[in-house]
Amino acid sequence: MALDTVANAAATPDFELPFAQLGLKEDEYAKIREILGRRPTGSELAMYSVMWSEHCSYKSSKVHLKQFGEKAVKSDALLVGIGENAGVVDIGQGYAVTFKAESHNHPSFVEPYQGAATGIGGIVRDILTMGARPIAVMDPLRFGAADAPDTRRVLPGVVAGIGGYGNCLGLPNIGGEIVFDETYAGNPLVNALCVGVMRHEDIKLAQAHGAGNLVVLYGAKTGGDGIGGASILASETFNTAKPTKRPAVQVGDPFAEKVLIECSLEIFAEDLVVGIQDLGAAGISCATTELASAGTGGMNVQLEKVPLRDPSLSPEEILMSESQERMCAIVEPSKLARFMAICKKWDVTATVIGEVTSGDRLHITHNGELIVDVPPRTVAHDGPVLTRPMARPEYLDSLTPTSLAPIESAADIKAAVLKLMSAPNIADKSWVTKQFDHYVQGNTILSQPEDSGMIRIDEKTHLGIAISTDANARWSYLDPYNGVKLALLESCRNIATSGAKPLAITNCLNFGSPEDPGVMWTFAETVRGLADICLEMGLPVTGGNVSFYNQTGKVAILPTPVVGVLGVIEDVRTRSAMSFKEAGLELFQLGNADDNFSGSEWAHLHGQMGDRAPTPDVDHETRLVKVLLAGQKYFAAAHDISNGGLAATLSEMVIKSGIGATISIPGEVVPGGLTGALFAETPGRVVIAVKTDNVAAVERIATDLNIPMHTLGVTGGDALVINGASIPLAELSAAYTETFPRLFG
Amino acid sequence: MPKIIVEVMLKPEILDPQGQAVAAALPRLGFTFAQSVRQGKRFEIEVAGEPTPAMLADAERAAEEFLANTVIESFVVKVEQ
Amino acid sequence: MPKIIVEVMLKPEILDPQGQAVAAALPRLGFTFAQSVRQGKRFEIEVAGEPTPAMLADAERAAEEFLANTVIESFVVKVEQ
Amino acid sequence: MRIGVVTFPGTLDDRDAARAVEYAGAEAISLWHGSDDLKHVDAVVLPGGFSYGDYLRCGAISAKAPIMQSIIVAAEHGFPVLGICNGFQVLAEAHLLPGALTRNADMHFLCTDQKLVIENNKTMWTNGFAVGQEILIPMKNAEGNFNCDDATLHELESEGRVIARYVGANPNGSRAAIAGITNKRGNVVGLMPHPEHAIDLLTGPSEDGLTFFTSILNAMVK
Ligand SMILES: Nc1ncnc2c1ncn2[C@@H]1O[C@H](COP(=O)(O)OP(=O)(O)O)[C@@H](O)[C@H]1O
Ligand SMILES: [Mg+2]
Repeated sequence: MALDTVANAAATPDFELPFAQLGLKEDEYAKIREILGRRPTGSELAMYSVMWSEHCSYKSSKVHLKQFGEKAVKSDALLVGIGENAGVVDIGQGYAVTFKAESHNHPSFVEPYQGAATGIGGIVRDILTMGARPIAVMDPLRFGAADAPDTRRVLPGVVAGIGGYGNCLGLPNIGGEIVFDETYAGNPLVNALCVGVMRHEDIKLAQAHGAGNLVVLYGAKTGGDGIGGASILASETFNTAKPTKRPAVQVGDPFAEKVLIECSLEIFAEDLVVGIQDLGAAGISCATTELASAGTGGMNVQLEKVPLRDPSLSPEEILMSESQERMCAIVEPSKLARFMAICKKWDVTATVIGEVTSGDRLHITHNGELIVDVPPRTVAHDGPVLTRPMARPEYLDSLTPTSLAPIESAADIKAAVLKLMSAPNIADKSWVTKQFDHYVQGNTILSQPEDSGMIRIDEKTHLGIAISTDANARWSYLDPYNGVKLALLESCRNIATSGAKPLAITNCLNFGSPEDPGVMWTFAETVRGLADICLEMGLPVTGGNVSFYNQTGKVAILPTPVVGVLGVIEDVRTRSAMSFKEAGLELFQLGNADDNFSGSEWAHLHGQMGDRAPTPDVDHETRLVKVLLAGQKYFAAAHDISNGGLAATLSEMVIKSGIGATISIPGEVVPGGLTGALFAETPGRVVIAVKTDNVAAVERIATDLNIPMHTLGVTGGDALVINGASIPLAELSAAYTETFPRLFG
Repeated sequence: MPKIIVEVMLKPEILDPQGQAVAAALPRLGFTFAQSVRQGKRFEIEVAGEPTPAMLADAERAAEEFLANTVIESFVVKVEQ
Repeated sequence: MPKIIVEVMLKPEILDPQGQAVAAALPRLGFTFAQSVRQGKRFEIEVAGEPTPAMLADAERAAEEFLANTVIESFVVKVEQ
Repeated sequence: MRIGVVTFPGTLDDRDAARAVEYAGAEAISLWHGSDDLKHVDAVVLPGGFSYGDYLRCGAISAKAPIMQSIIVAAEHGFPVLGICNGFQVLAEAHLLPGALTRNADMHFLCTDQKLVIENNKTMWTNGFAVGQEILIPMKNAEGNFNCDDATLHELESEGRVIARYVGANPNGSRAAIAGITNKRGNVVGLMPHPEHAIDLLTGPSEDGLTFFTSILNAMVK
């Protein structure tokens, strides 16, 4: 039996399909039979199995994610919300910005270079699909212990892959994160965020409208990438001939994607598409069912028309293939010639593979034989919804407070600061970021290691956007509900520290197995916390991504909800950076420290976790953002206090500036004494540098908004001097910069 | 003096963007003989004296562990004059 | 089916950072057999049927003009089974 | 004054080069790799990027493009050409400049603010600098390691055709720390770092790069 047609399926109702091997549960298979009124064909089964997978259907997370809709703030800024490839936000002056984060964790563990590279490729296509020109990328990363042998395999490969793909696309990399923790060994996190810009009227949607309109597949040819499951189907069920080996990894072709971007933007500029969808997970299955499901009619597809890189692919495999650098457009017949001409100009293969119909079914034929006949919505949108069992994990009841020796003498201070600054989680990341182009496109105002990445949108009006991504997995471990709130508040603070106003958020929620009730509870608490804090801050959630199963055996990763905040700045020339240009500036801390070391890097360096996350203070953070925005014009430099506490913030500022500072901290003002002031990671704090003439103005703003402002000291000299402990810049800088080259070559 | 040669090629099922780009460029330059092109790496390794079976066994291991990425590449080790 | 093979190597007088990096890494991984390593490219070219002398002549020209940069590289064209 | 900026498939810094041309006060004219029409421009910039994905060798496939055949003929008659980064690689592959750009010595892509010293201000693209002047401009490439044989190096040095050298530690292993060179006539210049990204303090580390673009205006007015 070569081809399992619809007729054949109807005629052989009792034929057993290997649904379990494709990851479908018995009840899910029964549901498919019920929907179709017969057993599915092999091709149909392939489509349902992949579209109903956790990755594509969000079956475990859906019931929780709906809070983002239910609790949503009414926001005029949100032009396109959750549900499309990426959300779109109005930033004024007729511009719309779209941004989204996605994970490519497991593939990056298997083949770090290609996994990370195709992760960038995928998120960039999501942004392009909205009609936008991609303008920047960011990359929040997590790895196992910095000195573990496998980290030495994974990290350099991931970094080279992100650079290799992103640089070749001409997308400035403007920020991200690199954090090491043992739980990520075997489960590195490679999240990628892309942001794009367009005019309001250019927004595109993934919808197939208009009977008679054509379905055009364009971009790379289809190969056997990423079709493990479907190969089982093809080899064990129907095809007697053994199929050729299918690759376990997808290989990216950044040049093909660059050309695809330029080609697509030219097509959009001439308004040649009715709807458009990128091909990512689940390939043609996903693109055709989603387009048809979101549209008004049905669709006919002739599968043999799909251009193949590997002629041995079976229909099931063509439907499943995750070959990169492909797009699917709905084009009116009258515009096809022009569409094809643009593809030809860019040497992009484009093929009409079907048409939109007035019916309500997706029909796929292969050489004239009907192999798929489904209601598209049942594949794309009506997948299973699970209410998984949840239970508060027991570890939460056995957390112990930190116990850390206080630091007093000058020698202690110096040793502690040097130790902190050379720790892999704090140390200079330029070994990594030098491998990324942050200049290309000529609009980068701020990039790593600044608090946020900032891009100029309009050269004449100076309008710009800022983006920051943050996660504090240790706080999420200690308190998932508040941990994610703290991440969002930090992200907002980062945006405001650079001078931009927070506007909207995206997220990428990385967790262990949803089948573990403890993980599921942690996930649910995280979503609840994120939905609540967005409501409190008045920020819409524009979209996001969920990555489950980041775990080895029974050990899950730390819950790692990455939050990305988008901000707007009316005039990028007013932005603040972390480095100061002169001696004699006065340094202040906005906000108070306390004595909670839980989850801090300082505690981590002493092998401790602690017992409680800080309590988010939304009111304080909101006022702090206002101070930062109002005080902007008076700041000579500004830098957020987060990982590593005040000691890290000051060190980073003096190292980047190449100018020292003399700091004096009166121990008694802080409950935690000097150690707390320097190393606790109490949120809601920012260091600012201000010219003496402007101090009064800043004080007035801080007083009006009731934000404490503490004098720290003054810039100058060639050492960082803290309460008499003098750390020469050269020594501090060496401690800070030598770690990554030592670890990674 | 004979050398150890390690040839590393992408596995046939893996996309080879470089080979494709070369194959696409050849006809533009007037060369029509090629039906498809795959691009790989060639390592020429000099050893002290003639390669011994032990050295070849080592080269085999080095190729497996380091010179090739066996997730996506295959390799051949040989001796050439 | 026999293929046309084009091997391209940097000329001996040109510094080869890739080969050097490999040579430096091998001993760190415990491999001591290599005295020096040069890294080059290998093209496997499929043609219609058996490679003819005319095809080989074409391949020779394509290597000279395009596949190798003769300012820094030398090449060999051959047929392999 | 009309300056052409060529776009190959995979070119990335074409809009930035056009912006720099316009900052300098000239009109930027977009040229397409697939056409041999130079549109009556007075000079051409080959911008940075990854044309054809840097596949085969950086610049190798682009050097065979139709537009390059027109540029090669014109350049031999004194037509000014500036190749930046990938553009420099294209010029070397087209044999308008000697030597080759190979893999960086440490094998990594490197994006950094790089100090250069200008060594030749007689070319059409560097006449606005002083000899010995130090400038700071971004560099970003994986294959910027200038390589040539001894005879070529001797010729470049003895004829004063090194236009700029890296200052401080050699960032990529280039022979004699060469960052840029010119042809005998001084109309064709290749430079690995990116002057078009140093025209404005808001987006670059300095404004030093603008002088390359004002230099060509000076050269044409004279
Ligand atoms: N954590 C989340 N928060 C908000 N929206 C989410 C989240 N996870 C997924 N989504 C939304 O669900 C939709 C489907 O996501 P996904 O399948 O990842 O899209 P795509 O296939 O285009 O990458 C998108 O609109 C996405 O933004
Ligand atoms: Mg998508």
